[in-house]
Amino acid sequence: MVRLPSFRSCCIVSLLIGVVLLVACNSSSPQSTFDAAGPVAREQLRLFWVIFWAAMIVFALVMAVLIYSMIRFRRRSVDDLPKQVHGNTALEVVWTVVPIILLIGIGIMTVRTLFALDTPPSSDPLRVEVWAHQWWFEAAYPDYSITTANEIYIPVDRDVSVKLQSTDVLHSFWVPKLAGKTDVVPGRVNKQWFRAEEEGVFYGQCAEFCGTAHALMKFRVIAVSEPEFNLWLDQQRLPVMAPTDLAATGASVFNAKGCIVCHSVGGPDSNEIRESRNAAFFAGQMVSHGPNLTHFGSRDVFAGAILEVNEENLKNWLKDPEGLKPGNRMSSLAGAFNDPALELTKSDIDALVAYLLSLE
Amino acid sequence: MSSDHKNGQHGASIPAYMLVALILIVVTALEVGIFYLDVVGELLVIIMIGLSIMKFGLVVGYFMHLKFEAPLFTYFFLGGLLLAISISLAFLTLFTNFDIGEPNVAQIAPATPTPYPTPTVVMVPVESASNIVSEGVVDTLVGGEGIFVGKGCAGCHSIDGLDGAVGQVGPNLTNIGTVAGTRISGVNAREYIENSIMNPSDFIVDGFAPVMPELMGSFKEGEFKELVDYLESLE
Amino acid sequence: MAITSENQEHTSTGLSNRKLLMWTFLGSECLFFGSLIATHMVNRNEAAFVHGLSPACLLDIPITSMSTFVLLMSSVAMVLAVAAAYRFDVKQQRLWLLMTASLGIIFLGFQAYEFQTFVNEGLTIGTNLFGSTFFTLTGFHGAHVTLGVVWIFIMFILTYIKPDATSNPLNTDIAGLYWHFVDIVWIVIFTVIYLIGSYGLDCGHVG
Amino acid sequence: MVTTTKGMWGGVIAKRPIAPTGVLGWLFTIDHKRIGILYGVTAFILFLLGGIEALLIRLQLTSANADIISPELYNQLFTMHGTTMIFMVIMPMSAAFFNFIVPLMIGARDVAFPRLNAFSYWTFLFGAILMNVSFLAGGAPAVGWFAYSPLTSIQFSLGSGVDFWILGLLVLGVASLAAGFNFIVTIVNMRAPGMSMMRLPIFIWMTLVVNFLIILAFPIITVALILLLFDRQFGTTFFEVTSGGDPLLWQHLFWAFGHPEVYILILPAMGIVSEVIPVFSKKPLFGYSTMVLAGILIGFMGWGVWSHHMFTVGLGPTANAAFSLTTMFIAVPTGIKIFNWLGTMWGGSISFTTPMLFAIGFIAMFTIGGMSGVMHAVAPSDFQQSDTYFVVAHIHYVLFGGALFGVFSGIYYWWPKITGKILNEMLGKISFWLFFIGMNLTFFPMHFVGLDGMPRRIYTYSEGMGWDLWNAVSTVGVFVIGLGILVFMQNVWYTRRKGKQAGSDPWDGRTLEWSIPSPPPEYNFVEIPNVDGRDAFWSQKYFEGPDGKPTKIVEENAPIKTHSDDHDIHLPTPSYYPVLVALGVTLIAAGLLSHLFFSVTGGVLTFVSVLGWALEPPTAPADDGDHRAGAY
Repeated sequence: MVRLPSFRSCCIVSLLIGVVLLVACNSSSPQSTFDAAGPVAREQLRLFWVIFWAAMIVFALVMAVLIYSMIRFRRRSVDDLPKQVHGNTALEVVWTVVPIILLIGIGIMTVRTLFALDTPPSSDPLRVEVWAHQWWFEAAYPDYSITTANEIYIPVDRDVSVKLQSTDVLHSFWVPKLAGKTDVVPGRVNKQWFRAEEEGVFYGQCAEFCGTAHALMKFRVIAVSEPEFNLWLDQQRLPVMAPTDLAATGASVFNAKGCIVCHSVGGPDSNEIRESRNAAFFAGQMVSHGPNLTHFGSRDVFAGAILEVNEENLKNWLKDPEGLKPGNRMSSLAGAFNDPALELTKSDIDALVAYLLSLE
Repeated sequence: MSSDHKNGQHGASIPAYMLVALILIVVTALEVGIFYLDVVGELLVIIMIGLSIMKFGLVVGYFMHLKFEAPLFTYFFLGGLLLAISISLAFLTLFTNFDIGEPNVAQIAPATPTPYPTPTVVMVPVESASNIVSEGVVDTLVGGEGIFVGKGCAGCHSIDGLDGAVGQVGPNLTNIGTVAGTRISGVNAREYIENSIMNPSDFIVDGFAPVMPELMGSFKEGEFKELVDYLESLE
Repeated sequence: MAITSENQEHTSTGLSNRKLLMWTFLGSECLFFGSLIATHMVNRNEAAFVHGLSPACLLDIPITSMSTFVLLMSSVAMVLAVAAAYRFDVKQQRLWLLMTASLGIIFLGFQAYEFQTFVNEGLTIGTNLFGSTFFTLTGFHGAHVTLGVVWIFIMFILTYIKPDATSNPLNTDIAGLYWHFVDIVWIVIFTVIYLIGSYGLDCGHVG
Repeated sequence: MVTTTKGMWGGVIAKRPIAPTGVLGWLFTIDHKRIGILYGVTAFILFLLGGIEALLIRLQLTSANADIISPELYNQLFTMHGTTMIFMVIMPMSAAFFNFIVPLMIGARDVAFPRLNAFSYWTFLFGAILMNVSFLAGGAPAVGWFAYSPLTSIQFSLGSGVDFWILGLLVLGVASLAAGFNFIVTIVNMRAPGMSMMRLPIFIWMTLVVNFLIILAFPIITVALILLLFDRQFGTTFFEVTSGGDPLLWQHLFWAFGHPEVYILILPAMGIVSEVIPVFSKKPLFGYSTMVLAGILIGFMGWGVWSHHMFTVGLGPTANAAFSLTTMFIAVPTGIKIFNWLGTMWGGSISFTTPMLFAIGFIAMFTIGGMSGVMHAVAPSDFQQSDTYFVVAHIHYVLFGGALFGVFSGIYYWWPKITGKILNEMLGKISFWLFFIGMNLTFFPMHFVGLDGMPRRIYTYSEGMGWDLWNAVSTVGVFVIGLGILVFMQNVWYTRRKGKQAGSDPWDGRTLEWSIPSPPPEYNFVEIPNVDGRDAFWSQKYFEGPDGKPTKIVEENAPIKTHSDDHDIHLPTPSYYPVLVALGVTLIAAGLLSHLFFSVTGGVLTFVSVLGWALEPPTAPADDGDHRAGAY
């Protein structure tokens, strides 16, 4: 019985070790919130640390009193009857007022940060429109007439203002190293802004449960230098080239097997198309379309950013999309995967892959 | 049976009830009168709420005897009532005042559905790339057949004897020129074909999924007529 | 709610258990109708009235004023029934119970007429948000009225066939509390939906 | 019509079950103690079910890209795990204690409405069955326990899983509401003479607050569920964006209920802990009045914070700031409670029995949960944490380390009173440490993976995210918890066979339930006690000297009265109607899922049974036979 408290304090010590690990363990994670790469995430992290240490102090205090009481006031004999203390008004007032003061401090910081981070400081941020679909993110650059999917290129050191909309259920747009999450709510336009202060690939993931493949709804934000970004813009606006050889066969397969019903390859969607799609959605038309594939070959990832774009992955994907991403809309809706007459043969897949990779 | 009701005298007297009833009737009449006379303008909402609180209070206080009962009943009831009012007001505030900048898009949705221009074959921004599909791949087909295959119709619809037209997503169109005239009485084949391309979702044949995209935005000059001509000819 | 008949000879507060239960239940019901009314109020935007069916052209204030009047009168009848019960005047009690139930049925008749009219005009529960919230809110109120009518009518019958069950004035009193509550909910609905609800809206031309 | 029907069931078809025995005795019982046991056993079975669901979830997450269960099943499992643990385990576990303990503590012979009490239990049981039948009927709901619209719409959740969820929760809600009214009236009206409100044991106070929260919060979820049901079945458009509805309305309604619900879950545990700590510290509760006030404040403030579950939905900085502040300040009354428990232990004479260990574990774990709660209250920081495993860690520290530790503390504490035998201390301590270690092993690493960016409710994750190690540790931890549960069950089995008799007062208790035999006789108290202060039973045993030191009153040591003079005690008689009404209500719901015929049958059954119930006197007339002498 006497040994119990020391065992307990071992546990407490291991908890504290855990806290140290918490500080130490995170650098390898691509979605770590401890590794802020921009002002928004950094401010949020700063506030986190403030509360974290405040909480640690209070926690240590509570644990110290608890453990001390357990050791000091453990029962030593059956007849040991302590003084019957019913309360202490002064003490109770103290432990009511002190937390209030502490919380007022945290409250002030919270409110200031909330308003400070509400809008981007720059008057001319890069505008990106994100549409969340089950289960992939579509990104459009309204100022450049560019549509892409699952990856968002941004120039480094420039504010990015993201407009968030959904065509089906709730999603949440979250790039932990750049900013906290913002839900994507059908029927509402939500906004978020962030700035990347270093070049790199930042992982993002949908954070609001959105159905079967919620776990596989990822995306990437790729921050590049200003010139590189401009190159990328130019490349995304290149006209579509007529395919040749195997790719040409692939293009005809693309049409004949009905891929074209859901996927555009004729160029990025214009603002008008997106707006009318928006209007149609709210007018009750069921919109089911897949990513715009016009410049598919230039992308690094596909299928909700769970697969790298390469020949092998594409072939596997076209062979068995359901196996790679259970529940996805393509495998449940597309004729090519449901209708024996439209089934993709091996040569179809080879040709399609060649075609898709040629779309640069 | 309970001791507190033994003495029988409970609540107000009959004349008092009658007086309350009279007031209730007068107030209701007053409400309707104010509503129709429309003399108070913006104040209407406040006056109505005030009057209904008055009615509410009279019924609760006199008819439900709350005025004469133990205060505990009042606390229990009023607690629920005030909580309900607070939550309702909080809802109203949250739904009206705290929207940030952008309005709820649902509110600006047009009342009549706008056709949904599919992303499929529309090529607005890149003029030079127009129709690569039909030019690059199916250059052997021209006219209506070329449009049929080039627009991707063949991906979903089959036409016997037309290469590439093997799709099973939509109905077989081999005899559409004949069939179309029989589907809706009073609509001839040509009208039916035209309308079903213009408003695909209104013309879904039983057993097929409503997935046909809206194509009207993608036709170049004359293409639509050419396509309809072609389909009508399939008898 | 069940008509519970547990009677305690003695309680800590001196208040009847059943009466306390009924008042607690009514406090709880406030939240039920509060949530429904809040749902109606937050949906009072233009999107609620798509398809041109807005409260401004559908709601018939004179008819509803009549039905409101009927429900108020039923409350008066109920109060007289309770008073009679406490005087152990069974004849009066029967009369006013029957009157209350009948007025309740007339109110339900008004409501059925109103629903029918709306459906004829093209507004059903699925037409637009106004239809959804209107039918749900008034429908649940109507369900409460129906339950009250059944309750009071059964009590009326029981005065004949099982007088010992109804001789306790508390039974009538508690039924009365429920009935009056249904009445005050209607007072709120009449104000919020009918009198204020269509304020500032044109008939049918929205968006 | 009414006449004949009444005549039939009044006399011919069903003679009132005066003193049924065996299974029928349990089926028609209206004894609060038996109903409490039924609640506890049922909730424990559902606890095992929810635990198996959790085990499967953890197995799937052990390593990256695991393929143990399909995503569809995974989504059903976490939805049902949450729903089960919240509505069908913690709430009924608390209800078990409300039932068994409340009348004993306030010196009453039963609750205010014994038949309504039986109705609550059966409705809860049938609702739980209805909800879980969904696994067999084409798939459980797969939408998360807060079922955010529009994923729940017919368009995105085709099967009947969501309908099962809606109707199951509606039925469970009826059970909770009925129990809520009952306990409020019981506590307000059934106290023993002299037991003023400020002399009530703190557990009773917390019960009162919880039941107020239940009766005020459940109507809101009822409305939300009805709206959702209408959307799915009758074509309304409350949450349909395409027709002008707003999915956020669901979130507001759900959390306006959901946050008070959190306190419905935790306050009973706080009440239990507040009873356990004084007993094993041999000191009265420190700062009784502030404890009461803090409990009421928590219950009250819980209504003004719901949108902190919605910081990321885009309410804007003003609303977020407002809800941040209200949320933070709930930490104040919560802190008061923790400090007062410490104050109770301070200067006491603490014995580390199993219930005390669970109570101390509660303080430590709940403090961690409370701390992460304050972190969530800070909206900008919550933008990163919301919907991640950090939140999962938080909720489990509050609900497992908090609510369940409290419940287990109560189980070990009151087991001797309920069964007459004391649970084995050695096995109890082993199970406590397994619980404690397992719980920290499982849930503490979730803080890490959450802050390292792992969203909740994902059925798989890829390698290289830095989440592998801690997920593996979590899975190990869940097995340790499982072992703890097995040891607990072994303890129950062992105690049943070989456990030592507890006597009426094994812990030297302070409250009235320890003044009567264990297990208590059906009528609880031979004579309703007269109460002249807080800790009513303690003051019968001890005399507090001028220096505050208690002295044992000899000879007056809890005299147990003989059963000889109990013949004049009239108790309510068992009844068929509660279980029939519960069946009817459930049939109405089940019919909406299958065939309207069942709904109509259920409606008729409900109507007839309610009428029968209303006309049936609570206690059968004495000439119907002798009321159960002892045996029942």
